[in-house]
Amino acid sequence: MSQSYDRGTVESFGRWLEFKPGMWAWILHKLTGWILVGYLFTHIAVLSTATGVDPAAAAAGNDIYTTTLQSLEELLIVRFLEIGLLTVAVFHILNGIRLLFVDLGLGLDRQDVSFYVSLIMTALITLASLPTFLGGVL
Amino acid sequence: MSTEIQQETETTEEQSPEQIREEVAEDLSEKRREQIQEDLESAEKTVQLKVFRYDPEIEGKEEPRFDSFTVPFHRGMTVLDALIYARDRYDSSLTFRHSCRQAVCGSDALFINGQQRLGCKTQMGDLEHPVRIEPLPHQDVVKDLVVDMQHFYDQMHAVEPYFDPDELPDGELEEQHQTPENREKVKLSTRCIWCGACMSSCNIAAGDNEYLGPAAINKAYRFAMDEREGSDRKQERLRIIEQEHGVWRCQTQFSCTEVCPKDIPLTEHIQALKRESIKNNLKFW
Amino acid sequence: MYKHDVIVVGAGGAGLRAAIAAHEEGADVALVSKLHPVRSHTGAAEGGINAALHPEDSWELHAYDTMKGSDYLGDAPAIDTFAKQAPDEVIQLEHWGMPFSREEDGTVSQRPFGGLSHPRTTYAGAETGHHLLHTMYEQVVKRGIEVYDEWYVSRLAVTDHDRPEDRECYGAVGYDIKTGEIDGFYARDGVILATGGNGQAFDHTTNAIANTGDGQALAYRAGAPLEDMEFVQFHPTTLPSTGVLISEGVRGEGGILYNDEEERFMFEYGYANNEGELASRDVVSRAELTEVNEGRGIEDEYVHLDMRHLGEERILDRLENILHLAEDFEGTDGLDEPMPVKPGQHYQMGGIEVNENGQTCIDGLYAAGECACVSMHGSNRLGGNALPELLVFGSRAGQHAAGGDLTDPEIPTGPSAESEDGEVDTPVEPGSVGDRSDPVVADGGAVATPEELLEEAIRKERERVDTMLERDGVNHAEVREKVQKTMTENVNVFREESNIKQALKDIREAREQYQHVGVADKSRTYNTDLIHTIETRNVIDNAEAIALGALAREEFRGAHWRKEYQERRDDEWLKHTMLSWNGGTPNLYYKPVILEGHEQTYEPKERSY
Amino acid sequence: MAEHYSSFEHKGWRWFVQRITAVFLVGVLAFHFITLHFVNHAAEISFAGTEARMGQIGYFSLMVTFLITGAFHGVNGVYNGLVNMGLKGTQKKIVAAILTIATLLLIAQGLRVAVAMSGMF
Ligand SMILES: Cc1cc2nc3c(=O)[nH]c(=O)nc-3n(C[C@H](O)[C@H](O)[C@H](O)COP(=O)(O)OP(=O)(O)OC[C@H]3O[C@@H](n4cnc5c(N)ncnc54)[C@H](O)[C@@H]3O)c2cc1C
Ligand code: HEM
Ligand code: SF4
Ligand code: F3S
Ligand code: FES
Repeated sequence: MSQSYDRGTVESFGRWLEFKPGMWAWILHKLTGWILVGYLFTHIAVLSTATGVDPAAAAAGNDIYTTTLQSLEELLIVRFLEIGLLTVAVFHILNGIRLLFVDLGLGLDRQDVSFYVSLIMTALITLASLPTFLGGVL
Repeated sequence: MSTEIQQETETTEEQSPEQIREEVAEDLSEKRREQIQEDLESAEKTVQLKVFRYDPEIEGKEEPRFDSFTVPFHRGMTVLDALIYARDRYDSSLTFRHSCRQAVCGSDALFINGQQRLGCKTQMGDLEHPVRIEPLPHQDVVKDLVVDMQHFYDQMHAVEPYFDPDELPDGELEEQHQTPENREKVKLSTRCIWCGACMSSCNIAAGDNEYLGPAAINKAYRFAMDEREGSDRKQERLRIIEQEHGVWRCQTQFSCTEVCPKDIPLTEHIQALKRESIKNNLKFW
Repeated sequence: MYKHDVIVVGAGGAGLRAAIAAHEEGADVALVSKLHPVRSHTGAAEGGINAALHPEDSWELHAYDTMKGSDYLGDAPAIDTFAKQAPDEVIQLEHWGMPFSREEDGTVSQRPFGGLSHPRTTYAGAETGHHLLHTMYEQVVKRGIEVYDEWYVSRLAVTDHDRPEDRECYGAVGYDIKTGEIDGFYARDGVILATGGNGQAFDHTTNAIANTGDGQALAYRAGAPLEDMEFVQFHPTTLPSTGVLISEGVRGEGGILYNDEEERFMFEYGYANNEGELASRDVVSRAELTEVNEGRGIEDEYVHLDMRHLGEERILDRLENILHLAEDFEGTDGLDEPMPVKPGQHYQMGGIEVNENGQTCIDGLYAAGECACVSMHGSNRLGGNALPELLVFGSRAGQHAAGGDLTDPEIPTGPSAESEDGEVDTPVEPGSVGDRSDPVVADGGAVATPEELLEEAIRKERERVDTMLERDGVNHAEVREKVQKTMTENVNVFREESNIKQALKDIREAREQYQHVGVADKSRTYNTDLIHTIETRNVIDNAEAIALGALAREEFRGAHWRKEYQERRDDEWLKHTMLSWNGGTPNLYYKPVILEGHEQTYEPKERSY
Repeated sequence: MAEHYSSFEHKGWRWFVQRITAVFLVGVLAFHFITLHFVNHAAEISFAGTEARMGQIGYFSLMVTFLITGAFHGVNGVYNGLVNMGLKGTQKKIVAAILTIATLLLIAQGLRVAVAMSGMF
């Protein structure tokens, strides 16, 4: 008799519009965090080429480490990925700072504003760094 | 007791009770239709409700659906008023909890236009129309707008939500002292009316069924921060909220704080408890 | 069938207190409530709890104020017991963690309240009832007391001896709202009714929608008399559109009432030259309506309550929730403008006749809280006296039911306490329509054991619910509205014979319609349609009792004002109006007021403020 | 009641260390980005340049700490995230084990790389 209907969580996760700033901040922080971890692993993998460097080649400037890095840097796509990484890192840092303040119990009633500020600053920093990042390939 | 006029219900021909009942009912429902018509015409404005319906026992309602009701609007009308109108005039099987009409009983937390709110505390005039009314998300729906609150109650009970001081004054007529500052500190947390809105809005609670949830943690805060209880009890309280599904689960999403109809700064209280337990643990490290 | 020693019906302040007391007495207690305990209307109380705590104050003074407030219709033994025990109860609450407002030195604050000679109202902000309710529910959780929430009690299992005094109560029948299951609660030692007020008999009320007077109706139909039902308190400061209450605390803190001409009318027109806004509720309510009737009301409906001069800090500190209420339910900012207020039904002074130990005349049946009438409020309740009543008499009822040791009661109960037969000319016959052998009382003296009696009651209830669910008919809302309208129009603050008679006629009509009521919702799951239908019957019984009492009492006393009789008539009316169901043909009689207390005898004096 | 939750492990420390590492990372990560993208453009990185920087003991130890805190912070974050999403029981244990091993491997490899870069040993 006492049956009940479970609307589940999927439905509400589908309702993005109903999400609030705090929830978006959480999702974005998670996402950026995961990307950063992913990058950390890749990064070390790429840098691992350094272990195979022999001193002679290094002196000539054509060791595997240098060539790998430089050939990667020549690819436009890598430059864009780097910009992406910067964006991700900047947002994670800024929102991370916001979260640290939240943890200290500071400015809780402005948490939505500080989230928007993190977003805007991320955008600005990304834009500002475009020339540096794209320098040499375009 | 004497009676002035003996009023006998005189019926010329014998009618069966069923016949009488049908006639009376017919009569009244005719009046009711007219009344609705009149209400709608005389109102300056009408509003549309789209209400979630579900009843496992009734044919056609076992599959959830939305019903629409047109309700005459008047200034100051709350969502609860509108629902009551819809129920009393259109469909008496429309089911929702309500009692106090003044935001103290916590019965009517609903999902109104995509946000958890108390029906009685939400002005129809402040909402976009049509107004969509659903039961609280993340809780099983029993019928229409009624959800199963048991799990919420269990979580509340799990934090040992009762005052339990280390010691009491000896004198029979002697009260415990509490500074006004300390009272101020716990004041907001004591306002909770157990409506469940916060729990329903929290993503973490949705994902982890055992998460204590903002209301229960706030309850723990209410006691842990009350200086009258004493430090031994506080230790125990911190242990409770520090458990696996306790405060650390909170990801400071703030949804709870945003929806709480009693304006309790839930996230702030949860964070304060996190710091409190860290401080407490550092002492032993 | 669920078996316990003590069954407490209703989990508001009175029910919770009774359950705790019975539990402490060692009984196995269960709370059965149609709402989850924290949803009870006790949570709406704002102002405070009176108790003589200060050394300069004394219980005798509190008792004296209460008696004066009651307009000498309270029974002295009840009032004395109350005033003596209230301080213990308040301290007890404090020990249970109640977050009372505090003084700088950390002690519990007390503020002045209407009708009190000393500031003795303890409070917790403007949400005293909320805190009281939650604090006590928490103690219930602590003790692990069984709670059957969302169980609606619709019938008592009472034997059907001729004289109510010979009857015994063995339990109650409940309807599990969530599943539709009907089952019995067997009470080895007693059933305590603590079902709260009956404000739903009126359409402008501060009461919750669930306050339908179920307990009063259940006890009444089972044979326990109703006492002083005509005394209904109308609160002078409710918001005009919803009936939401603006606490007396506002006036206690210094809030002022103004009419349309911005006159402080309480003084200006001499309604209460000494106390002004702090005069007793009935006085202020009538003053407001008189202002409105004489054309000095605002929009011909209400007056203004102004607290702006108290200053933002004080308001935020002590009356913060008033700001929210005025904003959310009336759209008024109390810091910025005066709040519109008008009188609304607020409290039922009368109720199920009980003695100081909460016993009705039926053995094993108790009542406490607003549904009961020990008669401590008499014809008018003082603000802040109901919450301590819940505590004192709730605890006494619980204790007594669980076999605790209490002094013998001095207040007699049951129709045999009659001093005088009542005479009243009713335009129509009151009481049940058709079915005279009311189903509340089990039939057949032949019923062997208490359990069989309860079984029989369960069977009957199942039958009744089945028929209601099966048939189609009149919708309860129609009937309820009719009753509420006529009560608000005719048995309000100002009462007149012809109006009361009109109300009785309308109520009769409602009863007849109720005979044809049907439940449209056929589901067994959370069927509120059914519950409201059952409640409507109780609303009718309550309304009728109020109207009958109002018609019978030919004087002006306390909250009961009669156009034809503008005076308190002590020589004739120092007596309680009693109404017993009498198998469906209500019997009106009177019972003398007891003015002789434990330590002092009260002399009726003029009640002026 | 409360016993209904069996686990009373002090979970606070992981939360706490996550914050502490975060505070540290704010500075270092920003520094890292600035040195390797703005001061020294990424495209111009060469082994020689790297070696020059890593040869300094201060920079070297900063980078090693960066690696360890970053790895801890990242993986701990991922683990917390998974647990919050409802990971429990054996699955949780397996994931914890895999993540720990991965982190240890990452740190080990990172150290090897760092040593190679520094040319100090
Ligand atoms: C707005 C407002 C403000 C007030 N302010 C003050 C104040 O400041 N000071 C003061 O002293 N007094 C105040 N009062 C009065 C006081 O609050 C009430 O008289 C008191 O709370 C009633 O408590 P109770 O326990 O009798 O009933 P309630 O709290 O109403 O509880 C009734 C209980 O019975 C249950 N119940 C009812 N019917 C059934 C049934 N058929 N089956 C099962 N369960 C049932 C309900 O679920 C509920 O749990 C105020 C009242 C109101 C309305
Ligand atoms: C630079 C400064 C950084 C700051 C201030 C910072 C801050 C934070 C904070 C406060 C959290 C906790 C969020 C929470 O539990 O609510 C977090 C989570 C996380 N961080 Fe960082 N972080 C930084 C750098 C990094 C780096 C370099 C990485 C990757 C290696 C990283 C990966 C993560 C991950 C994966 C999470 C978990 C996300 C989740 O909840 O699933 N962070 N960060
Ligand atoms: S904390 Fe707020 S939202 Fe949550 S249950 Fe309590 S009152 Fe409702
Ligand atoms: S929404 Fe949930 S995550 Fe924390 S801040 Fe509130 S409990
Ligand atoms: S009806 Fe009580 S909170 Fe809305």
